[in-house]
Amino acid sequence: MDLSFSPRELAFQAEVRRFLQEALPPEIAERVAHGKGPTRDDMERWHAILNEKGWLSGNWPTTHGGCGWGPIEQHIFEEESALANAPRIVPFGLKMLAPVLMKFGTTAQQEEYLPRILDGRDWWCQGYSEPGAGSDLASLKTRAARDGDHYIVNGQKTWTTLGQYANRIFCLVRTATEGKPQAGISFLLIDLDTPGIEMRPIRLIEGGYEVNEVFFTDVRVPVANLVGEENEGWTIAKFLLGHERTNIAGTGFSVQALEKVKALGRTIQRGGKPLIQNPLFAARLAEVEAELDAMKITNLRMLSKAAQGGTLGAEPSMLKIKGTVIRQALNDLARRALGPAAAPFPSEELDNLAITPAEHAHAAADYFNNRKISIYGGSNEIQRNILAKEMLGR
Amino acid sequence: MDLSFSPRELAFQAEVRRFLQEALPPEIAERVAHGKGPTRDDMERWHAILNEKGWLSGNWPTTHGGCGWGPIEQHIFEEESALANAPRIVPFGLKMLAPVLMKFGTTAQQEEYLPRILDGRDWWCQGYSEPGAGSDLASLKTRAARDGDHYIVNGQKTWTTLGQYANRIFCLVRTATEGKPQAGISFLLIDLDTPGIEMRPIRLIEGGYEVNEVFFTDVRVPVANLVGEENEGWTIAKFLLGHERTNIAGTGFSVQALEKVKALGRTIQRGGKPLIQNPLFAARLAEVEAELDAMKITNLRMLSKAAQGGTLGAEPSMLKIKGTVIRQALNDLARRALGPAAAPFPSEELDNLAITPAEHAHAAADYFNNRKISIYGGSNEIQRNILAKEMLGR
Amino acid sequence: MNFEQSDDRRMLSETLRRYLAEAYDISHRNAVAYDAPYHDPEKWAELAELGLFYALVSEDKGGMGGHGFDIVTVFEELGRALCPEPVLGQLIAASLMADLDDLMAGTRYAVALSERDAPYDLSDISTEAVNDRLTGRKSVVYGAPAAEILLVAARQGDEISLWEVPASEVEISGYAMIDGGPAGEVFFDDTPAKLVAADARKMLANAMDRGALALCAEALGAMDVVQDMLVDYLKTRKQFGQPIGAFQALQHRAIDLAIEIEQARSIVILAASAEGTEAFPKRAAQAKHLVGKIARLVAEEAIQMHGGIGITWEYPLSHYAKRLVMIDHQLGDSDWHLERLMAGLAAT
Amino acid sequence: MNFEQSDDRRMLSETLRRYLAEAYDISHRNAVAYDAPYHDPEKWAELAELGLFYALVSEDKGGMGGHGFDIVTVFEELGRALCPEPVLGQLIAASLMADLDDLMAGTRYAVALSERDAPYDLSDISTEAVNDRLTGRKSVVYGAPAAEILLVAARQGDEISLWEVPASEVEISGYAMIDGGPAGEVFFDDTPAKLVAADARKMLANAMDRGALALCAEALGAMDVVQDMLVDYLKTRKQFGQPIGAFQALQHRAIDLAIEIEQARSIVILAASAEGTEAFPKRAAQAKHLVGKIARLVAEEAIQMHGGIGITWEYPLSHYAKRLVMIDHQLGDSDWHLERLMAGLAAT
Repeated sequence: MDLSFSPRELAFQAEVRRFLQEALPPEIAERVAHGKGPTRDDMERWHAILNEKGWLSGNWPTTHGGCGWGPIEQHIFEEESALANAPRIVPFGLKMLAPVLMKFGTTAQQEEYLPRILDGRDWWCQGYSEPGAGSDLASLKTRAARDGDHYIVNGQKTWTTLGQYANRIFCLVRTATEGKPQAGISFLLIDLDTPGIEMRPIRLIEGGYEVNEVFFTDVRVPVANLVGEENEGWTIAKFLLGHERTNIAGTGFSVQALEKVKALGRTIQRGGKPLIQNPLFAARLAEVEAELDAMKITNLRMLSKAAQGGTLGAEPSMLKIKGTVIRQALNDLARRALGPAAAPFPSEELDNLAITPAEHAHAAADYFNNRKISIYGGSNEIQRNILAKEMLGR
Repeated sequence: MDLSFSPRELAFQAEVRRFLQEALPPEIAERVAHGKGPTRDDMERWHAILNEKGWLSGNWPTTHGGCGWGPIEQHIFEEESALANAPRIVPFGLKMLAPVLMKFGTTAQQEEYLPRILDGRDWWCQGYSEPGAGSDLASLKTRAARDGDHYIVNGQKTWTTLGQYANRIFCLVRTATEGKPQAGISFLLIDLDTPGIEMRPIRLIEGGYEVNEVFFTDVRVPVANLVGEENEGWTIAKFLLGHERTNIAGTGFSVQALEKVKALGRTIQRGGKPLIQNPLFAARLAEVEAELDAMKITNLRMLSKAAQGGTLGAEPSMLKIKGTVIRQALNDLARRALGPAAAPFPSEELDNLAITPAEHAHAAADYFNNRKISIYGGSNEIQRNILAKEMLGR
Repeated sequence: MNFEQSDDRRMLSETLRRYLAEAYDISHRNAVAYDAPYHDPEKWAELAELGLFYALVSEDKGGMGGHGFDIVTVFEELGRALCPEPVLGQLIAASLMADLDDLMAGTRYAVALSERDAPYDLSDISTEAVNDRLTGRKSVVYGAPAAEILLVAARQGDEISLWEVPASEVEISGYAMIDGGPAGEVFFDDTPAKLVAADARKMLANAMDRGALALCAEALGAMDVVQDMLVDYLKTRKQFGQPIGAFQALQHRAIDLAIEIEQARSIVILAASAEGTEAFPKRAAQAKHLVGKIARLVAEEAIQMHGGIGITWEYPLSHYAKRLVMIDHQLGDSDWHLERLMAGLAAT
Repeated sequence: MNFEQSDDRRMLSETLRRYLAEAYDISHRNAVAYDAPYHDPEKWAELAELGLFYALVSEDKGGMGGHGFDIVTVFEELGRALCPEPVLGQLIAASLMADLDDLMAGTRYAVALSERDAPYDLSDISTEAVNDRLTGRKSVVYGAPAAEILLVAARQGDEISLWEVPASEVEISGYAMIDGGPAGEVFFDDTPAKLVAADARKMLANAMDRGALALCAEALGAMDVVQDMLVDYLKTRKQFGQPIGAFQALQHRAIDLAIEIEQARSIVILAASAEGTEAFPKRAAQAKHLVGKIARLVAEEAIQMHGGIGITWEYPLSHYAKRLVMIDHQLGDSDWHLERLMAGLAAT
């Protein structure tokens, strides 16, 4: 038993910290810390900085020009990035499509798309969910009908994150209707400039925009844009759903949120004393801190297993559930700590009024927006179903 | 809107209180308060005292010689009885079999059994559950095969409360195996002296005895002991399950438990101060008190509706769930308040050591024993299923 | 014992429900709730004409209600409709002043209590009154940008006093709340004011408890709507070939919510019945504590069971959920009221 | 980073598991756990021969372990087997004394700390030491009726001091705990005692934290068994024509329990790794707090999902459930340790 990082890992951690301190523009970090960013420009700048450093492809194997980091290095990079308030890397190209292309794509597809992902020429988004196919993804209806060298795509996708900035989308589409619903699904790459595509933003609960609906009307997609075999897209979808392993618990975000709540507790005065001395507040804070400290170990246990090449079973789903519950509890605590000061709708003018410390002006908005984290990427209910299947064999 | 009792109800409440003060033997009340009773003798004495007063049959209609109390009077009687630490009336004869006989029994059955219930000659117990038929009562297997004027009963019942003191049992038995499982069930009265019956006590978690297994081997039961029609027993079972309406929330028990926890909080010293000044203890206590005060109103709302002849839908199941959760929370609080003093296994010798105030020597035992209240009489999961069916139509 | 509403209150309730449903359909509601003045002055006038404010005032002051159950009747309907009108300020003001004719006619009041370091507890305020002039800052004053008259709590010597100031004579920075409706920062700088009461502590405590009761009732109305939305969604939304209400895990969670909502209803009834009696402070604290917790749970669980659609601006649930959560930030949150109850226990 | 057990500990764990499973099958366990002396002296001797107590002592004191992970290894197995032997007293004593040869050989120690009005906090004890004699009463001393030697915390002037007394020279009223195993009241009346340490406060605090870690590990072992029982029951018990594990509401609750048990495992690992460092008090408090809550939840939920059978004496679950709940009553409950954490936060 040894919970500490190896000397090599510690050196890497120090290197990451140094890099973040030097390379992360402070104004970007501040926007992220204050819940006002990252903006589109922030994301693109950070993408370029990381690419220049060669760290954009941390999770890519060296055979494809990546850094070939193992799970622990990836975890260190992600946690340190979160703690430094770096923008989260937009995952759709780098962490989702790229591994798919490496495993299922043709050499031509790899050569065409992988460099464009790295240098930022392509901003990919994801076309998975549909209005009638959320948790039940296999029931998707967007149709791709073969017409010579093209597919004709008709249908609707939704919850397409950051689609408003993207120029390409990878989609699950239905290429056959016989057999089990999973059987007729294919994985297709689509240029968003193709005629017949309309992207409509969806406004979210707190007032912001980050997801979209995408409508396809007779959209012609070259057959060459099919990844893998026709009707074998479900295999890719499952590969992807099970692929992300290192940032599921979101410990970096939670650690950062915890520190913010602690700082809030020391700043806010109630009855002439810092709020952190209030027993009910302190109790809730201490409880969630213990939960988080425990989950960090659960996370490391999983990473250690993955680093040793062990197969992961239940762990990612468990971490998804506990990780989201903890982050949401921290968002809840921050919002409540502020009292009435959390009530104003965030706006530019509000900043001048300094109703809260600047970094907490979005506390309520963050709380409401982060209700999403227990819903997307397989809701916590779906995770429980997965776990039940594994534990109870059904 | 008026939450107070009417003058008539208040007068009744005063009368009940006076009666309890005068008629309830203090040594019985003490045993009940201290978790050491009621003993068999206590139950029989109290039964006789109530019968003499004419209040044993509070829920019986006047046409059958009962008091004909409405739901509110019954509630008042039950709540005051609980607060006075009176033994709970053993319900199997008075509150379960009697209403069944009044509705489904023949005149002969009514005339034979009802008086014997009142004067205590018969102590009835219940034969419903079986090892393979708990929540799924309809899957019961105990077989009653017709043989001339008799049924031959074979099978096993379980969770028969206080069966060790009973001389008779009413049972659900299977008289036919065709059709839906509910279709072949009959309601049978069985004399426990009949050859072929064995009653085996089940020891419970905290060490006490209150439930039993009953084994039937070729037990001959006169056909005259059938209540209602053959194969129509499910109707009776449903009638009974839905019959008890006034004491479902158990508010009397909870109010009494709350007062005990408060007293404990004032008695126990921690760091030189009464425990009730400890923020975490006080918070938990105030929370459960608010829950209880709310549930009392929910309970009164239901009673008021029942008293006005309204049909009850979801309310009893809701009260069953919330009522048990609250009582268990209070048991939990009492146990925790005592700290290590809750640890000893209760015994006579222990009493002399005065490790806790006498009325709390059974706090942990009560906590463990009362895990039953969310299980028996239709577990809280079954109650949720019932409610879901009503709310969601499925 | 009788849990039926009186005929008068049932009529008021029905009138309000009909009017509000039409006047504040969700798109109009959102249009006015997030743009200055963050409510609809025309509809406010119509509400005044309907006699809404008379229902908040007792007969001896010329009104037609003012009891706990009147408050509940009005605010339950406001909650159902997610009405952004600053009626809360009106109710609190009505509990503080002698002459309520203007108020009942529709003159808008806001009551400036909370400060940045004293959000819920008047003992901690620092706004000061000296020589009939106020200095200090009130923060997140509900209704402030819509108000014509402000009532202001200020420290004067050892007392907490109450003052009246025309809104036009004060600097007010207004904004929308995240759940819609008006609030604002109010700045006093040697501002002349008229004394309402030199020792207003008790009066304010009672007015705030009445306000807390109103907020509980508002939450109750909103929760009933959310409950209906949820049941409807569980019955109609299909996944894996079945309505999601067929899944037992969701069934049981929906049932647990329904039970909690009944608990909320009961504690509101209990608090309303205690209004005007010695038991009211405890009952109001119990209600605000319990409803605060339950409303948050209902909001979170309803969103979770809806999935993505539940956090879109377009689907009304999101706005109800925001209101349900943010009600806990007004007039003392669930923990603050729990502390009142704890202090009560410790004193026994 | 490495979460594998060392070979030595794995061997110890396997040896213990094998031995305990055979030695303490549930009926033997219950037979000895509830009848004086509430444990099995013969088996105790066998455990001593197996070298159990050497595992609790560091090498510099002649043992073969004594580190956090050794404690966890031993107590996890004791928890799995629901072993009623008073090993906890042995561990605490081992953290307090210089010469541990007798202890390692199997001489039984009990450590008398708690009193009726000072169940968890040594600052509140009233047992007094004057002129090398003790007067006072220790309450619910774990292992007392089985002990040969008592270590006793007593007030001497301003200090909390530690004393050694042969059990034969003290009045001890022994009894079973409700979850089995020995405990007792210990009465001192001008009883001669041998000083172990005049200022023992720090040493005692550390020994109690090591004890708390042991209890957490014991709970973890018991929870793993309960988890297996529950999964097995969900797979095999049929109602409504299906295994009850087919019902989604139960599935999700079972999953939530499994997640909590992983949390418990993680916080135990964290605390064990901190043993011997400055971070240990906080980690021990976190572990005892979190495990206290989780163990109770596991006990309650496992019983509820089992239904009636779960609260019968005959079915082993009931005894595991009792142990899981009552562990919270030893060496500080979940709230007491939460208060330690709160104090730590307030001091930052």
